Amino acid sequence: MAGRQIYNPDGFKNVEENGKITGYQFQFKAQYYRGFTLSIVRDIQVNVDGEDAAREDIRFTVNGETFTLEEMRTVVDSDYRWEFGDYATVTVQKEGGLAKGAHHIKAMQIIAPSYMPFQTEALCEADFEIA
Amino acid sequence: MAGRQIYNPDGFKNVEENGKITGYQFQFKAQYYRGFTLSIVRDIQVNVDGEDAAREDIRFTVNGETFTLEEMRTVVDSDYRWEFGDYATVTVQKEGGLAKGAHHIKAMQIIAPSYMPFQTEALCEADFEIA
Amino acid sequence: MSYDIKRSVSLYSYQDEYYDGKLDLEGCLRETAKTGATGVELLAEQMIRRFPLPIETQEFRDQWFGWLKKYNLEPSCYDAFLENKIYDNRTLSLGEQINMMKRDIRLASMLGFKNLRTLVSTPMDVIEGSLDYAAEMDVKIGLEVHAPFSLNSGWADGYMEMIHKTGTKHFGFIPDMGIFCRNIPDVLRDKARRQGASEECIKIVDDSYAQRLEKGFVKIKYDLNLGKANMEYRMANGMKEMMDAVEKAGGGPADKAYAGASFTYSWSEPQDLIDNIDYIFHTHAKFYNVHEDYVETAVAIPEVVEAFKKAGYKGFLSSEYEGGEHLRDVGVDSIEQVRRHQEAMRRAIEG
Amino acid sequence: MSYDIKRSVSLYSYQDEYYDGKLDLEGCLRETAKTGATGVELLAEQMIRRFPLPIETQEFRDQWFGWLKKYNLEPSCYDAFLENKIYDNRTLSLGEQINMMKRDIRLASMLGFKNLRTLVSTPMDVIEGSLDYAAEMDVKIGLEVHAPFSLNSGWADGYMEMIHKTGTKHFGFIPDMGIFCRNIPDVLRDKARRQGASEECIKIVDDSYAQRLEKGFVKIKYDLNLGKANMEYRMANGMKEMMDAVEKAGGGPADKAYAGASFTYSWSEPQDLIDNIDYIFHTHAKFYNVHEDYVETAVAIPEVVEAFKKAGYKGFLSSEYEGGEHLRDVGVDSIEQVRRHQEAMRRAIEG
Ligand SMILES: [Mn+2]
Ligand SMILES: [Mn+2]
Repeated sequence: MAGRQIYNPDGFKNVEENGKITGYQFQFKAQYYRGFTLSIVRDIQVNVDGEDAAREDIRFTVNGETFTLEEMRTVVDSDYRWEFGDYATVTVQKEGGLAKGAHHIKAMQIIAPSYMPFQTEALCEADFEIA
Repeated sequence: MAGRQIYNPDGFKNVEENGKITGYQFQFKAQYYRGFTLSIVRDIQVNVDGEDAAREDIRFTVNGETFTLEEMRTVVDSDYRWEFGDYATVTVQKEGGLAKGAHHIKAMQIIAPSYMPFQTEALCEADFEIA
Repeated sequence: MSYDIKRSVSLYSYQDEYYDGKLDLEGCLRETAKTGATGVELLAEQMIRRFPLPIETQEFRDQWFGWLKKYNLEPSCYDAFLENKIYDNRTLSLGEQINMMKRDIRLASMLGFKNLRTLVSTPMDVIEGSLDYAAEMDVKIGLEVHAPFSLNSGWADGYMEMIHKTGTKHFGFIPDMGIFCRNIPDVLRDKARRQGASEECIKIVDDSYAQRLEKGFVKIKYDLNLGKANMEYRMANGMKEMMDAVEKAGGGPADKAYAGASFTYSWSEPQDLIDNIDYIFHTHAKFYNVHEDYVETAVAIPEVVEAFKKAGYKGFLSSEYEGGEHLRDVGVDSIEQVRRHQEAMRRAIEG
Repeated sequence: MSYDIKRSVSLYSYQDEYYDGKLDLEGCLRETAKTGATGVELLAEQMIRRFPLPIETQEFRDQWFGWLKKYNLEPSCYDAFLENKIYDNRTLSLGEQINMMKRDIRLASMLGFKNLRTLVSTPMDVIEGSLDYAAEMDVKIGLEVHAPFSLNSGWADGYMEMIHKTGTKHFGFIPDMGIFCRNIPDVLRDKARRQGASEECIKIVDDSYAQRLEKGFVKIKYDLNLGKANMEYRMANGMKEMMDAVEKAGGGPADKAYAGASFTYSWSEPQDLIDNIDYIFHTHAKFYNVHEDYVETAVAIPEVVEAFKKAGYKGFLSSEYEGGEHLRDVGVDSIEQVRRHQEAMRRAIEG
C-alpha cells in the first residue's frame, strides 16, 4: 500500500570522509503538519536490514548544520527547525557504510509537540538501493 | 575583613506556606560583573551552620518566577536573568526552617560564562539572624 | 437575529499538497480565493520557514499583504501552538508561557489577524495573564473547542468564569465543527477496511458511537493533565465495553485502531452554539469528506449553520479539511475537497 | 603621522558603584562626561536589564540617544559576550554562533556603535561568517587582545591571515593595555599582604614577573581549548618553577593566589601597536591604580600613548578600571580612579 513520499528516493547513499566510508545517509520529511524546533524531537530510531543503529551514531542535519540527538534537545534557533514538507538528512555513523544493493529501512520519528498528551511515533519504512 | 554587600541583610527569613514553615530564604547578588541567563548557573550550593542543603531542595527566584536548579539549565528568557547588581532569592526547602537566633551561611555561586576556560566559584559567607 | 456569516479557508486544509511541494503559501491563497472564500486562516509555523523571523521583516509582511490584496482575502484567524514543553527538562514557567503567548499575539497582529486560536492545552492562567496585551493589540484569543471537548460543560464553565471575572472582551471560544459529528467519517471506515478490519468489528464501533450520540456523551473534565482527562472521558463513554466487544469478535490491529480513533469525534447539540454565541467570534469548519453531491460524511453542516443563523453569528466559518490523513495510501485531493466544502457551506448559508 | 586620539570610558569601570546601587546607567554616563571624556563604551548585558529587549524598543533607544546628546558622548565601542555555551549540553553550532554574533552587531548598530568588542574565545570561523553582515551594518568587529595574548604572535598571525584572505575592512584588533604591564599592580600586592602573604613569597613572584619581562614572554598559541592554551602558556613562562619556589618558602593560600594571579598580566612591546596600527580601531585603556600624582601602578601609559602617536592612531583610548576587585575589603572609588586615569591620559596625549 503506497503512501505519500516520506523518504527522498535520491537521498540514500554512503558517506565518505577522507577517502573512507564512515556511514550512510538518508533524507526524510517529518510526519507532522507543522514545522518545529529540533528540541521537541525526542528520538530518531533507525533500523536497516534488521539492525538497530545506536542513538549516539545518529547525526541530524537541517539547513546545513548537523547535530547529535543529544545536542538537539536545546536547539531552538529559527534557522534550524525541521520545516514542514522539507527533508532532514540523517547520517548514521557506520564504518564501511552499507553494502551495494538492496536494503530495507524502518525509521521511527518520535516527536513531542507540547499540546499533545503523548508523543507521536511515526514508523517510516522503505526499500532502497545503495548504488 | 568586610567586603562589598553580597547578601541582603533583610532577606534572611523562614518561609511559611499554609500555616507551616516549609523552609528558609535569603537573597544575594551574583559575584560577576554582567547579567546573564539562568542557564549558565551550574550550581548554587548552600551550607548553613555546617549543614549542606540538597540540590533538589533549592529554589531560585528572579523577577517573580521560581525555578529549580535543574529547570534553570534551559531558562534563557530575557525576563528571567540574574541581573547585575540585583538580588536573586534562594529558598531552601526544609521542614521547620531555621531556629530563631544566629546562623552562619556559606553559599557557593558556580557560574559558567562561555568565554571563561573554567567556571567561576564564588564563596559567599555571612552571619545572620532569624527573628 | 441578523447574522453575517462569511467563509474562510484554513490553510491547514492544503497540508498534503504543501507537503508534496504542489502548493506553496501563495498557491494556497490562490486556491482559497478560487473557492469564493473571502477569509484565510494561517498556521504560521506550518508554511513560514524560519518562523517567526520572516514575520518580523517588512519584506515578508509587504508580500503577505500584497497577496491578501491580490486574492481579495481577509485574515480570519492565526493558529498558534504554545510550545510550553519546548525543552524536555521542564514545562515553561507561567511567565515564560505568557511571553510566548504575547509573542504569538504580536505576530498575529503584524499579519493583520484579529483572532488567535489557542489550544485546549493552554493553561487558563496563561490566557488570563495575556488578556491585557490581547486588548492592547486588539487580538481576540479563542480557545478552540475541539472533540472531545464541548461547550456547555464543566470544562467550558471554568473559562466562562474567567470571562466574567475579568470582564474581558478579548477571550472566547472557537468551536471546531468536529464536535458535531453524527457518525464516524466514512474515510476513516474505508481506511479501516483497506487495512483489514472486519465488518463485524466496524459495526460494533459504529453502533457504540450511535449509542453515545443517543444517550448523550459524558463530557470531559478540565485537567491540566490532558492524557488523564482523555482517558477518563473515554472510559466514561464506554470505551472499555466497546474494546472488549471488538476483542471478543476477534478484532485485529485495524479493528482496534478504528475503535480507538472513533473517540476523536463527538456529537454535541448545535443549541450550544446559540447559548454561547456572545463568546464565539470564529469557527473551525472541520470536515472529513464532502461527496460530489456536496454532502459531508459526518459533520452536520446544515444543522450547525442553521444554529449560527438563529444565533446571529457574525464571523467566519473556516474550512478545515482533515480527511487527507485517511487517504494518503489512495490519493488526496484537498483542493477539490475544499472547493466542495465551501460550496456546501455557501448553500447552507444562503439557502 | 598625524593622530586623532580621543578619550572614552568603558562603563565596566563603574561596576562597583552600579552593583551597590550608587550609580545607574545614566549616572555612569554623567560621571563619564565629567572626566572630559567624549566617548562611552557599553557592556549592554551589564547595565541593561532584560537584555536585549529594551534595545529593540524605540523608547529605550530614544532615551539612550537623548543621554548621549545631553552628556555630549559618542558611542565608542559595544562589548559583546558570545554566550556560545548558553546550554550545558553543548557548544552552539557554527550557524547559531554566527546568528548570535549578528544579533550583537545589530544591537550595537541600533545604539549607534561602530565598533564591537569580541573576546578571544570567539572562534575564528564565527567571525569570518559574520563579516558580510558587519560590513552591511558598518560595524567593525574588534578582537580584544587581552593578557596573556599579544599582537605580533602566532596567535595573532592566524587572524591576520583571515584579514588578508577576506580583504575585510570590518575586522581588527582591540588591544587591552593590560598587555603593557611593567609589573604586577600594587593593589594586587597590597591585597595579598592583607590576606597574609609573606614579603619573601611576594618577592619571588615579583622577581619572576621581572624575569619574564626581561627575557620576553613566551607567547600563547591559538587553541579553541582556552584552558589548555592558558596552562601551556603558564608552564612555558616558568610558572612551575615559581610555584615550587613559593612552596619552598612556605607560601600559604594568599601567596599562592598572588602567584597564580600574576599570570593575568603581561608585557609586550608598544612597537607592536605601531606594527599593527592598520588593524587597530579601538583600545581598552586598562588600568589598576592611578595614584594622586596621576601615575598608574602597572600599565606603561606614557610609552603606549607615545607609540599610538607615532603610529598615527585615530580612535579612542577607553578607560577600563580593573582595580576595584582588589579593594572591595577596604573600599572602592571608581569615580575618582577614572577621573585620575582620564587626566593621566589627557596629559600623555596632549603632552
Ligand atoms: Mn480545528
Ligand atoms: Mn578589556
